[in-house]
Amino acid sequence: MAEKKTGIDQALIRDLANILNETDLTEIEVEQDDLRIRVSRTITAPAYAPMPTYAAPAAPAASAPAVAAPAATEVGRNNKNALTAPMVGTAYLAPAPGSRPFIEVGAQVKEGQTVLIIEAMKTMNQIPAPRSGKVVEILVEDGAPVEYGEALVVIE
Amino acid sequence: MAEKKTGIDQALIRDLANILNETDLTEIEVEQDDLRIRVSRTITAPAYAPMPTYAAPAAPAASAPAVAAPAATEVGRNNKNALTAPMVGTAYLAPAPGSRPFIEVGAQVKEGQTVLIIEAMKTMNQIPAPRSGKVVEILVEDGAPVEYGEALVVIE
Amino acid sequence: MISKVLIANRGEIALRVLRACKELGIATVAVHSTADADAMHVRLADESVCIGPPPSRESYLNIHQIVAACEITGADAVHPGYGFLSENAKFADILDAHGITFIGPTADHIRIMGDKITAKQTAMELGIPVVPGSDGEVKPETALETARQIGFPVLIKATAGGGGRGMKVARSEADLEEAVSTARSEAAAAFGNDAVYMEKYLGKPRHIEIQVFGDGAGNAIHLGERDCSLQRRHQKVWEEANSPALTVEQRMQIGKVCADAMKKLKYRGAGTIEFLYENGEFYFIEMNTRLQVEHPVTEAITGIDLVHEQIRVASGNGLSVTQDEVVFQGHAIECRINAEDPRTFVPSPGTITHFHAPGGLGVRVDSGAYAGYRIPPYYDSLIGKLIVHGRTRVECMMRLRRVLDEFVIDGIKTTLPLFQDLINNEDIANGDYDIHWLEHYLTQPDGE
Amino acid sequence: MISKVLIANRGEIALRVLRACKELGIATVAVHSTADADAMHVRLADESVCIGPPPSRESYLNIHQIVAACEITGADAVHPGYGFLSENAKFADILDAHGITFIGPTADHIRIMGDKITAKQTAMELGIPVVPGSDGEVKPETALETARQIGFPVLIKATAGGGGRGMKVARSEADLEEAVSTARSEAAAAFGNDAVYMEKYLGKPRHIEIQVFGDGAGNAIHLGERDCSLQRRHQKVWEEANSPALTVEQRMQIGKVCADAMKKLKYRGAGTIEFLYENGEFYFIEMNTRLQVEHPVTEAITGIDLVHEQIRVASGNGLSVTQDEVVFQGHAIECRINAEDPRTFVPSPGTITHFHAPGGLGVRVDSGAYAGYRIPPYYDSLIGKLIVHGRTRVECMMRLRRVLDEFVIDGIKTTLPLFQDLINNEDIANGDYDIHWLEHYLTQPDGE
Repeated sequence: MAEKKTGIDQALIRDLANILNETDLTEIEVEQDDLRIRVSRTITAPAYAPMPTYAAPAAPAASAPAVAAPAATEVGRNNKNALTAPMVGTAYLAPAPGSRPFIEVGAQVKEGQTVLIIEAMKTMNQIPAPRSGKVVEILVEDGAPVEYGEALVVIE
Repeated sequence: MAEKKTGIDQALIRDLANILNETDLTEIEVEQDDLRIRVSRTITAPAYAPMPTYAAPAAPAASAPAVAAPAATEVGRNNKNALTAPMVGTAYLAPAPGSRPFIEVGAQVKEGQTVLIIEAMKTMNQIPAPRSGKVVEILVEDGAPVEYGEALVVIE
Repeated sequence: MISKVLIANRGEIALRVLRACKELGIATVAVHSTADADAMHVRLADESVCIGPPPSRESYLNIHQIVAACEITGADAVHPGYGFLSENAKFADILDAHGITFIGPTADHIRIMGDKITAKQTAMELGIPVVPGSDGEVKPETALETARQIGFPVLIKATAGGGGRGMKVARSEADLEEAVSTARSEAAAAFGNDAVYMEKYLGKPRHIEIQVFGDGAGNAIHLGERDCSLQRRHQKVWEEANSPALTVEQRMQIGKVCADAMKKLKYRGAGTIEFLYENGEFYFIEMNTRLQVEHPVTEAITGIDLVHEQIRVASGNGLSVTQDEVVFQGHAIECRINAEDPRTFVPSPGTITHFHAPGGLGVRVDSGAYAGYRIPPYYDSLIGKLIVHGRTRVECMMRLRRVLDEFVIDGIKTTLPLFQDLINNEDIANGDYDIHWLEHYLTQPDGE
Repeated sequence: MISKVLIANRGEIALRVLRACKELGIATVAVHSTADADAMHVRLADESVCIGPPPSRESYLNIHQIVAACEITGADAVHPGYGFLSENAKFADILDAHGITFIGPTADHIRIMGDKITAKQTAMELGIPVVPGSDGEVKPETALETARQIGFPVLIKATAGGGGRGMKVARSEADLEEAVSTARSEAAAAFGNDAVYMEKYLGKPRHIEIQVFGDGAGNAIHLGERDCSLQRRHQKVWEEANSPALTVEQRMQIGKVCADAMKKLKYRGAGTIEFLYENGEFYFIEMNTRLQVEHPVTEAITGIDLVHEQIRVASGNGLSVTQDEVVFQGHAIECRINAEDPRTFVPSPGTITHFHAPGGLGVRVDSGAYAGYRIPPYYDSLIGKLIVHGRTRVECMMRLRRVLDEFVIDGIKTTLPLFQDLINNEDIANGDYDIHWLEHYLTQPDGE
C-alpha cells in the first residue's frame, strides 16, 4: 500500500502521526526545502474540559446557578491577579453601612491592608491585600454572597 | 481538495486516506514542488463503526456470538465479490450427503449454476452463482448454519 | 420446558424479553435485520441471527426466515413481543406445526380477537360490557333504525378498519346518511371492503384497559387497569395505574368481569381488554392478545414480572399467583420516549450522542438506546420507556418531575420535553383528562 | 416547615438527598469542594456553593464554611448524608444555635451513641441485647476474672477505637495477658487513650442490623433488618434484606425490641442498630445515628423512601406509617460499586469513558457517575450502588446476575467483576456466609 509514488514519504507521515498521538498534540507541521507536511487530529471528546460530555438537563431553568454574581466570576476567575475568597460568606466593601469603602478602583493598596470584609457565622473577617499594588477591578458588590475561591478584587 | 488538474495521483490520495484512517488522524497536508494535497476527515463522535462507544459487559463470556463461523464472516464481508446468503438456513455444499460437492476452490462456474443449497423449513433452496468466474474461496462449511447476508463463496 | 427462546422482535421490547429470559436461566436468540446489527439486545443475546434487510416485511415480518432461524439455532420457543408477528395467527400455526412453542395465546384466540365483529360478539357472550351498536354490519337502508335504537350521537366504523380510517360520527339524524356513505367509501378505499357497523359515540371517554392472564386451562386472573387516555392520533403517550378515575370497587368489579370471561374462554397467557369508560360505564373496544407496550405500569404496582409469567404459562406451569395474592401497591406512570419532535411528532432518527438514564428509588428505564447508538429510520420511533413508581399518585408525579430533569438524551429530538410540560399541567395533576385531552392540548399555543 | 435544604455531603448520597428534596418540592443547595465542581448533584441543585479546597477537613468537614453557606443561601435545614459531619454532635449543636434544622437526631443522642461504652450501657438500659462483656473499662489486674465470667474466647477492644485498631482476641487464659497489653499499647498509639474493654468473642457471626425510625416524641418503628455480613476490612460490600438467616418470628422479635428501645429513648429520625448474630442470638455492636449507605435495600422491600421520611420527621410531621402498615415485600440486594481493583481493592481513580446503567424491572442505580466524569482522588472510592429487587431471593439473585452483565463502566477499574464472581458462588447462592466469609474467599486463588 505504501509505495512511494510521487516521492511523498508516507513513512514520514506515519511517524509524524505516531508522534502526534504519543505526545497528545493536535497538529504538527514540518517544512523543509520545498516539502511541507502538516498532520492534525481532533481530540474526540471527554476528559479534560470540565464535564463536556454531560449535557445539562433539557429544562435547566432552575439548575445550579452559582450564588455569586456570574459575570464577575467569569472575568475574575481568569485573572491570575485576582484575590479570591478564602471562605464562604457575605462580602462587605465598607467597615460599616454608609461609611467609606475600604478601597476604590484606581486606588493604591499596601500588602496586608484590609480590602474588604467577609461576614460568616456572625463574625467579620478582614480580608487583607495579598500584595501592594493598584486596584484594577472590584468583582463583588457590597453585601453579595461569595463562595470559596471566588474572585473578589484584582490588584496589579 | 479536488483541483481538476491532469495527472493527479488518485492512488496517492487513497494511500493518504488510508494512513488517515489507520493512524486516527483527522487531517494530513502534503506539499512538494507544486503539488499540494490535503486530506481530512471529521470524526463525528461514534456512529459509523459498529457500536464503538458501547463496551460489551465486563464478562462477555456468553455474549452474542454470531451463529456463523466468525473467521469466514470477517473475511467474506469485506470481499465485494462474495456471494451472500439470501436467506437463513443450513448450507450444504453437495446435493446429498457423501456425493461430490457442487463446487471446489479453483473451479470455473457459470452464471446461474448451483453452487450450494440452503435448507430452511424442510425446503432445499438452490443458490445459483451470480456471475461466471473462478471459485476463489468457499467461506462456509457443509452443514453450517448461515444467516441473512452472510458471505458464502467468493467468485472472481 | 422451554430452554431457548428466539425473540422475534427488536428495540426495547426485544431487550425486555431478553432480560426476562436471562433471569429465568433460559438461553436467548436475537434475530435482527441488517439495520439492527448493533442493537443492544443483539449484543446481550447468547446467539444472534441476521434474518434480512431493513424493511420489516423482509425481516421481522418474514415468518419463513424466523422459523429457519429457530431451526438453525435450536430455539424451542418464540416470544413475539408486541407488533410485528405478535397477533399473527398464521405465525402461531406454523410454529405449532414445527413443534416450536409460541409464547402467546392459541391461534384461534388470536383470530377471534383480531376481527372486530367476532371479537365484540365473543366479548358479549363472555359477559364483557360492549358499546351498544349494530348487530354486525349495518346497511344504509337500516342505518336510521339502528341509530335510533342506540341513541345519537353514533359512530360509523369500517369492520375491517383500524387507525381511524373509515370512521365517521353522526351527531343527529340529519348527519346520518352522509356519515354512512362516507365511511363506506373510505372503508372500501382503505381496506377493499366497504362493510361498516355502528355504535354509540362517546363524547369524553377515558381509555381504560384491564390486564388479564390465563393459564389456558380455565384459570385466569386480572391485574387491574391501566389508564391510557393520553393519546395523540390513537397512539398512547402516557399510561398510568391505577386510573385516577376508578374507585377500588369499580376496579375489582370490572376486573372480575374480565377474569371470569377469560376463564370461560380458557384464554392462555397475557391479554389486555380495552375499554372506553364514561360516566361509570365500561364499553369494550377490543382485546389485544399479546403483551402491551405499557405493561411495566402493571408490573410496578403488582410486583409481578409479566414476561416471566408469560414464559411460565407457555411452559405449562400455570400462573404463579392467585387472584387473592395480587396486591396493588402505590401508583405508576409510564412515559413513552419517542425519537420525535415533542410538539409536531415528526420523527427524529439519528445518532444519540449522549445518553444518561435517571436513577434512584422508584425509577425504571426500558431502553435499548446508548451513547453512540444510531436510530435506524426504518422502524417506529419508540426508543425507550420511563416508568416511575410512588406510594401515591402525588409522590409518583413529583418523582416523575425530578426524573425527567435527570434524563439526558442528546443528538436527537425526543418527547421528553412534552412530559416536562405535562407534569406541570393542572389537568394532568388532577387526573382530569379524557382521550381527546392531549390532542386538544397540542393544538394550543406553546405558552398555554 | 423546611423550604430549602443544604446538602452537606458529596457523591452518590448527595445526589440521593437531592432527589428526595426535589420530590418533596424543597429547594436544594449543593456545597462542594473545588474538586467536585462538576459533580452531578451540583449540576442538578437549585444553588451551589464552593466551600473549600479538595481536602475534606477544609471543605466537607469544615463546619464554619457549611454554616456560612447556609447563611448566604438562606437554607433552613441541613442534610448531612452519611460520613463527614453526619455523626458530629458539635455540628448539630451549632446548627441548632443558628436556628437551622439538622436532619438527624438530637446532639445528645449522637453523643451517647458515638461513645462505645455509653452506647452499650444505653443499649442495655433500653433492653437491647448486648455482647456479654466487662462493665466498662477493664484493667490488666481484673482482666482474668472478667474473662472467666464472660467465657473464652474474648475480645479486647479500645474504648475510643474503631476500624479494627486496638483490637485483640484471647482464645484462652494463656493468651490473655499479652492480648490486653498489646491492645492497650495499640489503643494508646492510635487514639491517645489506652482504655480497653472486654467482650465475648464470636467465631462466625453474621452482621445483621435493624433499621429504626423515631419521631422524637416517643413513637418509633422498625423497618426490618439488613444482612451486611459480606465485608472486607470492615467495609460492607454486599447488603441484603431480608437476611437469609432469620425467620419471620426472629425478625419481628428483634425489630420490636429495637423499636421499643427507640420509643423509650425518644429517638428522632433514622437510625441503625447493628448486631452480631450467632446461633439465634443478637449482640449489640453499635448504633449509627444517621442514614446508612445500604438504606436502599430497606426501601426496596418496604416501598418507604427513607430520606423523605427523614425530612418529614425533621419537619415535625411525624412518621408517615405505623408499624402495622409496614409490609415487607420480596428480597433486595445492594452491591457497592467502588472505583477499585475487584481483587486487591486498590483505588482506581480516573475518568469514566463510558457509563451505561442497567435497566428493566426491579433495578435501581444510585450513582453520580456519568460518561466523562473524572473521579477525584481525594475521597472514598464508592461511585455507585446497584440495588436489585425480586419477589424471592432466587428471583433477586437471577436478576442481579443479568443486571451485572448489562452494567458498563469503562475507563477505570470497578468492583463489578467481584459481584459477577459472587453471584455464581454456591455459598452466596445458599445465603451461607458470615462476616469472615469474604476475606477468606478473597485470599483464595482466582480459580476457586
